[in-house]
Amino acid sequence: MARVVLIGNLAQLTGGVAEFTISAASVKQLFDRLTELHPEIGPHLQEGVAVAIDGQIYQDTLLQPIEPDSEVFILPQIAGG
Amino acid sequence: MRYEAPDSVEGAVALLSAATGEVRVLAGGTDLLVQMRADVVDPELIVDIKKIAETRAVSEEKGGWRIGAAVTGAELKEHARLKKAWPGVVEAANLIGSTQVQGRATLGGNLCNGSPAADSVPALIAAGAVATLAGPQGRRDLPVEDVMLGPRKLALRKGEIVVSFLLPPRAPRSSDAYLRFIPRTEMDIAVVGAGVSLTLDGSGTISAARVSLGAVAARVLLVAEAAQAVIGSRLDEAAQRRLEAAARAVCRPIDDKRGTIEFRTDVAAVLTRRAALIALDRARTS
Amino acid sequence: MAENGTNGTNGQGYVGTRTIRPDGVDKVTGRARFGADFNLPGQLIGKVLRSPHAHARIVSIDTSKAEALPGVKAVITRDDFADQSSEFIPAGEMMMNYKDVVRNVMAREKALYEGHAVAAVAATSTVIARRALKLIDVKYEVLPHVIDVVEAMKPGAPLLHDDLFTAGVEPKPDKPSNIAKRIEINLGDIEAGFKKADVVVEREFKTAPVHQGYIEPHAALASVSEDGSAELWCCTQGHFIVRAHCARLLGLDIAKIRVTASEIGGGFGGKTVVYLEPLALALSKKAKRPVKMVMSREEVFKASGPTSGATVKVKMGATKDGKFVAGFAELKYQAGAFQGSPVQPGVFCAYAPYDMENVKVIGYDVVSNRPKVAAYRAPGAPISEFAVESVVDEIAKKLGIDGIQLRMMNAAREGTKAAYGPKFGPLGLEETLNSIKKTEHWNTPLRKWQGRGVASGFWFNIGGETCASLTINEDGTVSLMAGTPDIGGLRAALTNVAADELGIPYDKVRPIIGDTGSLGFTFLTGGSRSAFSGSMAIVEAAKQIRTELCSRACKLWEAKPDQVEFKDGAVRPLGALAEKVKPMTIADFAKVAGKTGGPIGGYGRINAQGAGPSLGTHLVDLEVDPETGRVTILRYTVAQDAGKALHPAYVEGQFQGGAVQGIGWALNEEYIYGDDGKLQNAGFLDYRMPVASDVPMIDAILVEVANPKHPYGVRGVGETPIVPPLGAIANAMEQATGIRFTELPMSPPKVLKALKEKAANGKS
Amino acid sequence: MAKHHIETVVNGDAVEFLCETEETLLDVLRDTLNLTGSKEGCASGDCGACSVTLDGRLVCSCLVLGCEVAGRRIETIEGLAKGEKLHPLQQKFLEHAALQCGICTPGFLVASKALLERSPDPSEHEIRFWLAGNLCRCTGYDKIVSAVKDAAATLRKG
Repeated sequence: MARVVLIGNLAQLTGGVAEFTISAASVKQLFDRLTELHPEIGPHLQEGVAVAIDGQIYQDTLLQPIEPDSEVFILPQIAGG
Repeated sequence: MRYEAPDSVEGAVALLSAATGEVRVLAGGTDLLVQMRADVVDPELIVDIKKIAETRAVSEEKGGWRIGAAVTGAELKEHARLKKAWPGVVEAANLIGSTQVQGRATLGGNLCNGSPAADSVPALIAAGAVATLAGPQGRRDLPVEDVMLGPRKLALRKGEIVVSFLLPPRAPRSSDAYLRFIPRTEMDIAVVGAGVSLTLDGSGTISAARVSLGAVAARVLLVAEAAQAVIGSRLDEAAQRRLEAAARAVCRPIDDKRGTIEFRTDVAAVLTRRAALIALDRARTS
Repeated sequence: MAENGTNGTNGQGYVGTRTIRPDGVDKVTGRARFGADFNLPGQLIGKVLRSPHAHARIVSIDTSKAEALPGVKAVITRDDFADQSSEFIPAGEMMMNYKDVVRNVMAREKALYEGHAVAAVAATSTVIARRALKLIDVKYEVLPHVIDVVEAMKPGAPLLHDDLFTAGVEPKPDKPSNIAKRIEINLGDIEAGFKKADVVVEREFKTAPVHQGYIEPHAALASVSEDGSAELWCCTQGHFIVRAHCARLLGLDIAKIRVTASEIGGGFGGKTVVYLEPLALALSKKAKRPVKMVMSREEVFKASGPTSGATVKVKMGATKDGKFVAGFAELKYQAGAFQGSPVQPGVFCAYAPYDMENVKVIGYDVVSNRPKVAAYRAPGAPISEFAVESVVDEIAKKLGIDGIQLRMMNAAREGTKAAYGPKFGPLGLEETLNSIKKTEHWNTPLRKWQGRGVASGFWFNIGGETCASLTINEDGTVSLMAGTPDIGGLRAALTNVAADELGIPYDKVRPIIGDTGSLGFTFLTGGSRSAFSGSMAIVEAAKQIRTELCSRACKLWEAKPDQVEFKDGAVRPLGALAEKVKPMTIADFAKVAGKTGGPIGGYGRINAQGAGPSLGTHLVDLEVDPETGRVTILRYTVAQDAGKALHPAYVEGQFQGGAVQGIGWALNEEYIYGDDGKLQNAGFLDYRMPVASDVPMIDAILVEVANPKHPYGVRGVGETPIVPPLGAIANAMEQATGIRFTELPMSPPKVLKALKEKAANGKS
Repeated sequence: MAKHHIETVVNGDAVEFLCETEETLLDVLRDTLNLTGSKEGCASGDCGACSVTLDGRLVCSCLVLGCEVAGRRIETIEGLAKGEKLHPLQQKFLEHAALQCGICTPGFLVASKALLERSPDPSEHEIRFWLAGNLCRCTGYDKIVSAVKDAAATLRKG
């Protein structure tokens, strides 16, 4: 079960819940599970978020594997000038 | 839009007096072309005066210097003897814009653009320069301080142009200086400009002085009180304080994107003092 | 064999050397074609009519007189663009909403800022186009406007959008406001943190909006044919992004639009969005002729860019031995006329340089009657980090610890957990602090009215979707194609990599930037990603080529894979095979490519991950004229972590250029508005960017703490350099004058006023 | 009124063109003569990207009317390299990486050439003030100053 933390405003789409333990083998699975739990967050995950898996940031990578004991943070997209 | 480039003063005057619509004299063009591109002015006729030999000449006259209205700053800078006699005037002319602008900008244009922030004007006024105008009624001389009446307002009559400037003969132990304040080191319009011309007697005491301030009022000012404040002194501390006070007293600036009233007034005093000290130092060694 | 041999092991070692940029000669001879340098036969000139009002309802637009003018071939208004549903997509540093994009390129219900496009014409000459604009009759109902961010947040402030409800607050507001969004991040327990603090410093800061200031105005040349296929040439940081936006706004298939990026004359984030491009396409579609549009400098200032002005509150606590125990900040950023300021990255970056247990940062995204902000170099970060670095300096002075030492004690390092989520990998902040401390600059004495300031800065950097191809030509030379516009030496950096990866001479590789038809989707040049991601794509492409060459050698030599290896630009036989056959160079393969299965090439198509943050520390000496408030920058040193510099000269160039942009931001650059809501300094005369005589040489120290996620260890470098200057200069000002300046720019009138107030208080 | 018919010399070549009174020399160079090496950054003389020399005098071509240049001698960036050979300034700008985006580069090169013709061994101070009318937003000027110094040294060696 990976520990999942929502950063910034995303928690407002899950009724204030910011921390989850979810079993997911990939970012896609994680998004699917979260959307099942809290449909409201679905579109936002689709629009594009960054995911930090064990400290490493990934963007737009649905297939990125997640380890059972991973710590995952979901945060808004990061870009730049 | 018509463009004419007459080769005589008479030709220019004839064109200007005959014109019915909006007309502009073109010297360096560094203001006119910008205003045209920005749709501020849309002249029907442009009279380029650079083909007129008289407006392009620098010559010694009665011990003084006559400078054509269309001589560029870059050309003045390269005139060693003029620079020695009137370093303040030349350095002021050379503060107008960039090197590129120097290659075009002229004393006549800088004056006739009618901006109280024009860099060369305070230096010319401090120098006691006289502008020679030509118009339908012939020629007349006007002290530079009387040419500009206010922002974009000139004493020129219809059909009249500035042909040249006469800088008076230089007494021994005389010199001048011009300083301006800008936020950057180059390229800005003066927030304040100060021109000072001094003459010392044999003992090193200031026997004559002229002080002029730019960008602190609707027109460039000749500040007689400031001159009085230093005549008879060696510009000691007390004289410097009097000079600063006189400079402050005449300031009637505006608050705008380039500076506040308070700032312009403070800096006018500082620059007047600094310019006077430079002029003094030059006069001693001249 | 050698599929995974990389990092120049088989190369000539161009990576890390100062090669001459391949596009250089064209740029020093005037040959290089920038946005405004393209022309087409039969081309029309397009011009934009812009709102003279800061805020006005558009009652009606009558274009009949303009259309009747001989020479006018097309006039467009809001009616020529279909409305867009509300949908967010990533662009520049923020998500953007097509509902807003279509309104920003052409005003619909209201003109929301002076300079907002209201109509556009295409005519046979510039003169006619200008005349036509004057014939367009727009009836406005002028509305009250609001410019300042704090004013815009007040209840009762003029509303820009009556459908804008603050997101991120509970319960959801029932009334619209100018506050588009509230965001908040928390780490640890902020209150508990402050309880542990021996010293607490709290300050409020204000920064002015500043423009990216690229010297090349926006330009676009569009040609739409009768069958709806479109060609577009424009100066942009991302032609694939331009294609996506234009396809959406004009309702065209993406495949129908081919966008070619011209050479780009600076962008700094400001050329990540569309302004003229959709208008030129729409005009061309209507006129059935090519349409060229170029902005004037005034239009650039009034209708493009800038970045946010902001108000920032910072409260930090530290123990007496210098450990930061709590950091709070509240950021209010101007978004301009539509939501989407860089407040999010501002929030994330505020405390990112430091290892802190308790952090709380709140951000507000606020609309006002100004041009919509665009990304600007490390969007949002310079503002929040300026505030934090100023407070860090104040804490250092209170504790009597020097600024470098204090930052060292608190520096984020490998394993530090950032307030915005991730744990950092290897970071170079300590190395930059150390290298600054070792400089002669740090140890030279100062005189009266001189000050020395130090500040550090953080930027994330990104990767993202990237394509690049390498093609072996018939003579063995190599064509390199990248999809990110080259804004400062990218082609040189990528060519260094390609030459090393293939083991061939640098000058045998010819790099070009491909158009949108020649490569797969490639995200824009921004986020300091182009060299980072592009080099990863090149490594991938080269790997494919090496693999292919080895397999063809095996076929030709009837050998097994383990009997060959790729080394120094050739496939070499190993062991016994070496007795029988000679190595084959890339040129040898080129000769027989056709006979052995066809042309040889590699195509890197990646979504680059693993971007490593780049941290930097700046050191500045300055002198203040106590009588005029004028500030002179005397000396400047930059130290920044590049991970690995693919081309050191262009990395230094990023450091130096960013530092000088920061100097302008700190001292003189600002958008100045009148009470009428109109911009008063829309030109280079009064928008005062640093000129050559304003700045000293900028010493650049390259720190290289390898990014383990990149084959060469590269970190993006382009954005971080603009983060530290604001704080460093404010800190130097404090040392020179004893005054803590909290408002940017620190222009002479402000400085002199502060000096006089201090003197007055001193007396009393 | 009818357009002006102008005969002039550009980079050593005699050229003729027609122009309206309000067209600037920059408009003529770029749009009529297709010499697009001179760039328009501001059209107000504040950025220097359109720098050319007029009878050897450095000017902003955006501040000169096309109809003013009859019988004058104009030098633009396109005339800087002689045949195959780059001018030492061009060579040094490349070697020092004195350009990033390159939009300001033609103006800097033309302005620098005018400087070195008057002052073969300029100080850093002199270079910076001479070039103050040329804006560069990418480089922070550092590498440009170094390149100009280096080119001056090369030219002095002859």
